Amino acid sequence: MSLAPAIRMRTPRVKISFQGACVSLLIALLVFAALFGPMLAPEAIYRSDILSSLQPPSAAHWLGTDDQGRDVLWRVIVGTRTTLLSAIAIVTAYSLIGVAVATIAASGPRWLDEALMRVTDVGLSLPSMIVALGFAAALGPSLQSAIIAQSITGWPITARILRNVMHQTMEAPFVAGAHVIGVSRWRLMTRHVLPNSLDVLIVKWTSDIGGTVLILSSLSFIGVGAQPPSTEWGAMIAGARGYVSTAWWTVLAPGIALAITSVAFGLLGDMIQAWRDPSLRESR
Amino acid sequence: MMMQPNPAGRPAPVPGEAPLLSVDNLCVSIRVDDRSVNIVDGVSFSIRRGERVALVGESGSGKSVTARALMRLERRMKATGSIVCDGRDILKLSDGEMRRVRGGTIGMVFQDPMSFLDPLRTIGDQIAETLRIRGVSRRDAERKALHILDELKVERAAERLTAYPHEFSGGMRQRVVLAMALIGDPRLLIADEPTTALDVRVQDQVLALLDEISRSRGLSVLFITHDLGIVAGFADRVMVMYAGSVVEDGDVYSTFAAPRHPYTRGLLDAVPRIDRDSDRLASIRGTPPHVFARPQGCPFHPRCDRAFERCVIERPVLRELGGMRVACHRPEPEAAR
Amino acid sequence: MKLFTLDSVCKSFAAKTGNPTRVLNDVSFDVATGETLGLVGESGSGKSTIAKCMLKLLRPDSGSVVFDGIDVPNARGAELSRFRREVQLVFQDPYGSLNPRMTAGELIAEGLLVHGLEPNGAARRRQAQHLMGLVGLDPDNIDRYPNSFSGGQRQRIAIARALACRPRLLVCDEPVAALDVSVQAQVINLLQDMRAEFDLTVVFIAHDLAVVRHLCQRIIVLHRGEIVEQGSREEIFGNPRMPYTQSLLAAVPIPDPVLAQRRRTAVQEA
Amino acid sequence: MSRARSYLWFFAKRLGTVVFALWSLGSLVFLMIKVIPGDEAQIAAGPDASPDQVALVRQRLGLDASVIVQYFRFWGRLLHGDLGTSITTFQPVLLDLERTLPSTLELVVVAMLINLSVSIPAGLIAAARRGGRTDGLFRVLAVILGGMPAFWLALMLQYLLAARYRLLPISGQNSYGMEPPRWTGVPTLDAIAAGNMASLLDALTYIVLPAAVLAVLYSTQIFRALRTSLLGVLESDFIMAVRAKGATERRVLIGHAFPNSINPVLTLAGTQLGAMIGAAVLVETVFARRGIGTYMFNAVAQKDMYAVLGSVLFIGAIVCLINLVVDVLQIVVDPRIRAAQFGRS
Repeated sequence: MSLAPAIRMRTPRVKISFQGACVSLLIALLVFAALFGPMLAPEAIYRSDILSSLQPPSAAHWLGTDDQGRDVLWRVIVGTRTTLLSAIAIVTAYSLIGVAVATIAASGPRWLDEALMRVTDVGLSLPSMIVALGFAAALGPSLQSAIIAQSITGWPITARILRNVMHQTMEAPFVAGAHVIGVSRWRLMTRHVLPNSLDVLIVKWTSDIGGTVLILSSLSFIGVGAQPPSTEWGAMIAGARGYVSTAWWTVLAPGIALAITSVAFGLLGDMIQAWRDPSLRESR
Repeated sequence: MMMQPNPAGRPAPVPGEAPLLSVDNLCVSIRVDDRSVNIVDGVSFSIRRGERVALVGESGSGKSVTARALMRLERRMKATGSIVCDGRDILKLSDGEMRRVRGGTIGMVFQDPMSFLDPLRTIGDQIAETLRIRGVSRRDAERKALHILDELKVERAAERLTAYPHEFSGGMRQRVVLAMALIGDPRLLIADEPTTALDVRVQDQVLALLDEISRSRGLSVLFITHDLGIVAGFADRVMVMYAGSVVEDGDVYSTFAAPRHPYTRGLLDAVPRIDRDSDRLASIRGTPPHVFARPQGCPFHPRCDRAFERCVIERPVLRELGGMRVACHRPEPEAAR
Repeated sequence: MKLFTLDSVCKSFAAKTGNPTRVLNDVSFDVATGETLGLVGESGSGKSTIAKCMLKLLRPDSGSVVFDGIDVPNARGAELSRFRREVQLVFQDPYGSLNPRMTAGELIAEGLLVHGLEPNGAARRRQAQHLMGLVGLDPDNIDRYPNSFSGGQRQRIAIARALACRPRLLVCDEPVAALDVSVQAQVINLLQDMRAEFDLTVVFIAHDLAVVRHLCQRIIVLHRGEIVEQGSREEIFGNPRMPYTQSLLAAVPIPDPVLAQRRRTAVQEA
Repeated sequence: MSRARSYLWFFAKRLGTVVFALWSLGSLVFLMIKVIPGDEAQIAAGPDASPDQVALVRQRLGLDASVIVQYFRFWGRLLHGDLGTSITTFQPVLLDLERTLPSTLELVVVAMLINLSVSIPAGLIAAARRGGRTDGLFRVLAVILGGMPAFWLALMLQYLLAARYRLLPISGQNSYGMEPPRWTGVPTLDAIAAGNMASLLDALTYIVLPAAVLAVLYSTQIFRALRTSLLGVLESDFIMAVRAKGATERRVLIGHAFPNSINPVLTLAGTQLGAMIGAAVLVETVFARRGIGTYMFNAVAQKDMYAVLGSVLFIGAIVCLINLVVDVLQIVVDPRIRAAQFGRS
């Protein structure tokens, strides 16, 4: 019986190393593209060149050109920065709200916990994409609106999960032990409860980036986010959707970039979870 | 039945009779990373018909894995050696034949009755399932379930059949688990720490029940436990496991009176007793080794006061010694106490 | 001299449905300075709830809990601080009772830190190492995390942590229940040694009557939130008066087949 | 407390949450209206309106009153089912939504059916063959499909299957002349009601691709949840006890593991229903179905704020109600939750 955890903690390591290599490579590529893409990109991708529009993939343009004659591959690479930065900003913003709500709920008086959780319930029961769509539309269609809208609507799940984990941690015997030894409330939260609860937040932060990228591009696609000349991937697809049947590559490339980003961060989240989960960790 | 209980309550051995279960050089291994680790490391023993054998050990000793290997329930582990039960080698059976053995020839009772019951099915359903699997009609299976609950002294058994596990107390649940194991009329009952999760008084009742049933049915029992008190009260024979192998095997009276393996001796001295005062417990130093970090040579040598060079190098095999079997290079003297 | 007094303590827990369940019903007892008191009972007897009330982890519904002049449920400020220093706890679960994110040294010295007993970090560390040696741990392992210790070693850490503030009273809630037999004896012996070394008063909560007999001078038997019987070790184990206590004692298995057989025949004859 | 009363209390609490949610949603929408940049009256009156006209509009819309008065008037209108008037269709928004809702519901229901009928067998098979090739393949597929943006997948499949290989119609809900008489507004249901097989088949060819695209993301979620849940349950002690009775693996999986794993899956499917209505917006747009999604898309494009916000409110309300139903269903299904909520029977 004492054996079961020992076995579980050892087996995943092998799998992770293969999966890990792939995921690290993808993340490295994405980060590299976000950091250096805009610097390295030829200036031509910002200008339209109608003469060379909608060219199929060739040696000069590996993924073809769009309706304005701009290189699709370079535009996708350049778009990485917009997309990743926006997603990170969104997830960080609503994670902070979530942590604040969860911490207040978990450490505050019962009625406050109850009230905050009811509000969170409401947030959970509303379809976040629709609400974000409403907000973004009301703020006026732009990338900033989409970012603000998603930041406002994304926190409830984080808050709920973190609060539940913190409650669980507070039930742990070692927290009672810290009480008995006489630690202050502040030390109890910062040294005992939070460090043992934040793993879930790190995991969620990471894997949420993938999902956020998708919603962000969806909002752009529907017209309330980034607007077409932008290199944001959703906006690129929205701009290219009229040419699907004549120039499929204009839609294909940004979509694949989206899929890769969302898969990579989703898997990274899984990996961090497997790595940080104490029950999966080795006992020696 | 053929055997007569002797005054001490255990069946006299019948010469020449084939044992119900004989296990020979059983190894159970698991793959970890790229190597295979033996959790059970060459265990051999046999159980006669009607005999009640206790398998004692601490955590990581491999006692539960041994028990489950007898039923081929450890799916991610590989078992080698031979397990002959009622004339058939368990390890060579097809999956279909094995299923007939499970719940048929061999019944099994587990430690924590709550976690071993399906929370979504009624008690009656779960007891009858053993028979339903074997094509018995629902009505007959339920009648048999009722009958067996009566045998296990469950009051108002008929109403209980339609209840769910969460509506039962711990002792009642353990009876249900027992009923699940007994309804297929097994020859061998494997009980894996069946009373560890229970309070002492309930434990006492369940043990008495198990005692009575195994006697009246002539059932062989393999009782896995860490509690030497239960061994003394219930078993005819005791096998002590340490780090994957049996280190001592003998009848309870001789073993408890004069254990020959230093580990058994240490265990007996380390247990506080309800029936007498003591100033200080003798303790074994160190801790039982983790499955993945078992010492070379005799696995007990780092904790043993009697160890000498040979123990470090050579792993002792289980050998016959004055009517018992002991795996030790330097066993305790015969009349140690 | 009375160090700890519980007087008519009652405690109920709210149930999802129906009436609240009463877990402690009018429990009163004293703990005398220097004694080792055993609280025994089956699951649901309320023994752990008593421990929580004694340690100010739960507030009793009624009744008083007094430690050396401190009204425990209402203690604040300096009084509470003294209470937290002088009364310590050792838990059952050696896996959950130590914060996995703190090293052995940090855990052991935490009491010294929070009570300001040793403001100097290096000195705290030296004290933690000294305590580790005292409870039979290798002081070189001071920077390792709990999950690299075995169950018995963790329980030693827990004991060292509890002793760091030089408490007067130690509450042990099933401290050996989760340990292997061979390790259990080590921890029991350690508790005995520390009791002598630190001049401790001990409240020992357990379901294992044999361990209680071994360790405790006075025993309180609990059943369904009430005290059934209390008395000295000799009284409880030699001549139990209440039928419940008798049935409890009769059910404890004895690791001796001859005695077990004798007892079984006696029961069958009766 | 008696059992009946605790049931009642439970429903009252749930209903309270729903009412609270609807109130919050309404207030949010009011807030959205207030954050719209620019002068509301100016927008409503049109960019070319004279100051007098704007003032008139302001008065007519009640925008000269205090925000609090406006807030109460807003609720008064909402409670009368007045979500405002669309500036593109010149109809009450509620009427537009009622007209478009059936198509969206059809899409979501069909998508949910596809979702469950793919993900549940896949989850069962993967868990039964844990660590095997099938399991690996399914997991890789789930990861990849789960990362694909729905609108992009819709565009690509539309191009491949409809435009290029002409296996399915490109967009719309029916072929010309195949519309069944409108009764429920759901093409497939109307076709069944009319007893028109040809029309039903026609409607099905139109819905299968959009519904499948909508189902993809959600079925990967259900697959993962079910697989994880099953693997957890299959490790649990009582499964070993069932095996010890001599049960076949099939019996273990279907008879014991599956019922015990279904709870988190149900919860997830419940929350998915809401999310799917949201995501339907994207899919409908691509396939030009006459649902709420297309309606919203057009409203966004036309800056028809009342139509957008009315849709938000409307969808939110429907999702809240669905959540309520799912909660109740869950209580009915699981005796343990029943016991935890309402005590032993």
